[in-house]
Amino acid sequence: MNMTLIGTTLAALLTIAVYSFLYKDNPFYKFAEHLVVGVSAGYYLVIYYYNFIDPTVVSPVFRLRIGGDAILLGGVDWWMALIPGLLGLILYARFFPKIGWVSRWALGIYVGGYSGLGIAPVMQARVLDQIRGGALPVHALHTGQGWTNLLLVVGLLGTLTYFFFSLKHKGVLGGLARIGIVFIMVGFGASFGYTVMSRVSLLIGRMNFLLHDWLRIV
Amino acid sequence: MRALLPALSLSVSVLLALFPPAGRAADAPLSEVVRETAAPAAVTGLQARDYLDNNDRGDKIELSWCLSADDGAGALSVLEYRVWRSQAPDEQGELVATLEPGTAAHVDTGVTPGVAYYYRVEAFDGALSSPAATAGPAVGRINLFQTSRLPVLVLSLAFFAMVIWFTRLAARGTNLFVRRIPGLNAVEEAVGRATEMGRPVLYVPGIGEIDDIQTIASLTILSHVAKIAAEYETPLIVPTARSVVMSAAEEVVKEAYAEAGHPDNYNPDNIRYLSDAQFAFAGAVSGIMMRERPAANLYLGAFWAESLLFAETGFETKAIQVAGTANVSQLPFFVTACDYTLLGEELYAASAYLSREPKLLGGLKGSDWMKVITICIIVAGVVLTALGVPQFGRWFFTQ
Amino acid sequence: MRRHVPLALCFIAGVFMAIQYFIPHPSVQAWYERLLAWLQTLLAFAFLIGTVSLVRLHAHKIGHKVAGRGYSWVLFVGLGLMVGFGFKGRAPGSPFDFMFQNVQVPIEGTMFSLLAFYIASAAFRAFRARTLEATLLLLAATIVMLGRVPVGDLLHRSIPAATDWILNVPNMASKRGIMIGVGLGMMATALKIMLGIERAWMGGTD
Amino acid sequence: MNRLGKFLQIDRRWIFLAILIAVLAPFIWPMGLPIVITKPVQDLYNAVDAIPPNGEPLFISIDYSPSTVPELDPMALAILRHAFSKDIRVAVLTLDPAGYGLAERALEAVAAEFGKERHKDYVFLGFQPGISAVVLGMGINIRNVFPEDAYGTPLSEVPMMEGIRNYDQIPLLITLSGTAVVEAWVIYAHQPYDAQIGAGVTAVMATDYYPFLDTGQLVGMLGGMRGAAEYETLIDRHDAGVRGMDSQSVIHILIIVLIVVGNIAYFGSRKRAPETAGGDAAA
Repeated sequence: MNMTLIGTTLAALLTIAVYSFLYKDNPFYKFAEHLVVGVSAGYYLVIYYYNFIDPTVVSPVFRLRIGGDAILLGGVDWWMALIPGLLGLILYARFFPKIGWVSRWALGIYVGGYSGLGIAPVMQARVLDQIRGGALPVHALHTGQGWTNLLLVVGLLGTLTYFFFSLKHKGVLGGLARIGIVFIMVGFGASFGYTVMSRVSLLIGRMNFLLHDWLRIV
Repeated sequence: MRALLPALSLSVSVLLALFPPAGRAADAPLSEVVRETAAPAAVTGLQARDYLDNNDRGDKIELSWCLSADDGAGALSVLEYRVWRSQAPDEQGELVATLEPGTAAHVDTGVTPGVAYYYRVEAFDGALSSPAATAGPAVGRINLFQTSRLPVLVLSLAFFAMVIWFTRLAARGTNLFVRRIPGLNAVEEAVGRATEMGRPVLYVPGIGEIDDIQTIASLTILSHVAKIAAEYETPLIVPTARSVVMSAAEEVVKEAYAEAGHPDNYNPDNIRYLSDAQFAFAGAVSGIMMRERPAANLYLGAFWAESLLFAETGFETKAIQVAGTANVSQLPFFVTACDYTLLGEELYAASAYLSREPKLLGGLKGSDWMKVITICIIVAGVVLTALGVPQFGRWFFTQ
Repeated sequence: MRRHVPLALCFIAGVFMAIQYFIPHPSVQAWYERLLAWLQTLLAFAFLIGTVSLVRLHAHKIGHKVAGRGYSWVLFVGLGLMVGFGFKGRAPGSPFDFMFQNVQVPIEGTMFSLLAFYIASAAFRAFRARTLEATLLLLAATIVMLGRVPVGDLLHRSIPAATDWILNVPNMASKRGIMIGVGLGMMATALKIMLGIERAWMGGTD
Repeated sequence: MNRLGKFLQIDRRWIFLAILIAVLAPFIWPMGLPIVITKPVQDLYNAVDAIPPNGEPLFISIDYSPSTVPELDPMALAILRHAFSKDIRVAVLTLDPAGYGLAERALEAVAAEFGKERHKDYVFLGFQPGISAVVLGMGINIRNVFPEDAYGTPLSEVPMMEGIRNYDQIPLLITLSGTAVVEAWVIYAHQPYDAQIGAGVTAVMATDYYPFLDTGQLVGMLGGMRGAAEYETLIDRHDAGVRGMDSQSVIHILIIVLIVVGNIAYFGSRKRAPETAGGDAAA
């Protein structure tokens, strides 16, 4: 038995253990479930450490002292690498009730920074560019494209109206919202179909593994 | 006075960005074109100007020109264009780029900000060069404001002003109108129905963490549901997938029972932590549905793939089901398997409607009126395009 | 110190990161670059908090002899093996990679494929065209499901075309509306966090 | 309860069995149904095809985890094969820690297939945490966020990365993802830096991104296993994507039949016995 075969067999047995949940919840499934939580946590830990924390925090701080060739974050000095490292460590104060509040200092920078970062690009990508894409010429109704554009504009306005909560949905507003919900439901239908395809693909993938990679019948 | 100058130049550049003067290339002074026997025709209309990019460090100058008459057509085929840069008008300078035929623009990167440069562009046919077209001086400037992004700034500020304004109005106690979400009626009917049948109500607040805004919205609605259940003296079962959510749900339900005047009916055993693992949680909740037969199942909060399992088992036990989540990919399953579904933002609207909390109302009303602005801009865009006014499109084309 | 400093830091970091988008000046961009790197480091450390919480949770289960604590041991064995192997080497073919490819990949991949079965059973027993909305949804879903598999092309040539139309017209119009609405919600939340109106991230009440 | 109502109550494990048969049968008797190419896939293919050989590299970000491997792995393999067969250089990175092992495996396998040389024809940059920070950081300078490749070689010593500074020198970046990472690339790379972004996504996400395709915020998109199958057809190298499409056909038909039969039985049983809707459930 070579390592590949052992590996594939292990993977196949674990696959079957997970599928046993279809019959009912059982110890094999629970075993696989807990094993994967542990293994993936360990995997992430190692990947985070060796890909990020070691080269950007640990090494620059320790290596430079022996005059080594540290890789610097955006060309900043080594003490600049210390600051984020210290802030990162502060986050762990939360595990010590007495000084837990200190972790909020780092958390404040983190939460605020990421919030601020998103604002303008989100406005650009999700609002402005969608307005640009949505304001289509609808005057050429003698062409197919003209009608398509009209549908796109009406569908967009209808959807926006449906999610408008400051006025009762009556009259024109109610009509637009009704049109909106029709578009929303057809859109959800498309999502539904695609989601089915997605889940089925995963099943096919696992069956391909069992039959093709493990048993080699196909 | 000093502050005036930058402000003035800012507004001029804003105007220029919004309505660029037409035909800039055409009114540029043409370089002298001398046709030699074997050299290709020179390029015309060479322009050099500061490049406004997305991350302006003043180190780029943008060039544009009209192709040589011998590029593609004409007697002599142009093989390449050569671009020279110098710091004096009469110098040849250094070759900064050779470009393929058909190229009529170039961005020269790596210039020093604030230094004046002169450019020469020649068409080359493999043996001879055309007379050079010249342009300059051009200076790469470090800008304090990126004018192409003005629309983003204007709309963001307008939106934020509305959110803050509505939040303050709500905090001062002004009654801000939010229409009642039909889904809330469905929730109340479902609880009533369970009471009639003498069976419990099941409320699943999703599997999100406590800091997920969907979970927070769900706990607001849970408080409302718990009050009704307490009044009707109907048991309320709340399974959770996060221990922190469980403690929060305990507080909410206990308080609601007290407010409804039935603190003794509160049963802590009905607020349960089942499992953090997605499928184990789904399996355990399905078990509750099969064993305890709740007549009303309410799924409100952050749901992922487990939505399908809940909705199916609930449908099988013939419970009335009301669902609501902002995780759009799960909505199709809820819509087809539940009696009523709160779609996306309706979940937040329902919680703002019930709690009347200023921060929720402010965000909701601000977004609402921003949607009105959005609709107006789209309609204006459609009308203006129909009337043949192209400026509109340019305004939004900020890239 | 406990409330005002973090709120102030949150506000300053947020406002700076928001307005740097409009200011291309190098002095601003240099600080932006620096802060971006800090945020990245903070995120890496924040991620590892999750692992610490996981370990504490299961250590608690074992310590308090909770039923099913045997599975917590399974979890620790998995975690310990990965960290131990990872320390020794991570190249393809190493024990670390072996565990990843033959334990993590198959189990995680299989978990979600269970849903194919559940969708089928729900299709039979729960997906009902009881309302106009649900009927529309199911009709569109049927067309799309046929139009995206080769057999749909064979059944009728108009099915793939109808699928494309659904995706590019009604689907796009409604998804664009939802995209705008959700985007505004994201921005409003970001604003409220920066201004300290929304402070769930601070946790606790002190 | 009438007969139709009882029919609806069959043990769902029978349905599970039907699905199992439907997925297995086409593996044993393949049908080889033809696959038609759709526009978003063709667009992405053309964008990759237009990259000059041995020049600026195509970037592929493997942003998926094992739970979506069957949909996204075939895409990664097909795009890598397309690129290497045209001598297009490739740089691979990942924003998902679990993507590390998946990316490494796919890249090394296809590179070996085409006899490509590390650091000359391809490079694996590894994983960096902090999605938006990494995407934005690459807009300033790739070396800020990826100072070295996954094996510790500084990028300055990687020949193919010479002169590759930020998105200006990246002709196309393709993200393969089952999460909202795709959107992060659109919002933080396309929007501020004008980067050209293509995507391969799970089918669950695909419908949500049509507005991005329409506005050009995404140059092209592969949606789910079907997208992978189309790409495999375009490069004329059939693999797991195409192989899966027969099963996909059979199961889709089965699920549609289940929905139709289920609804007929449901409404049929309700017509005859309208009281059963909620009354006898406790029995």
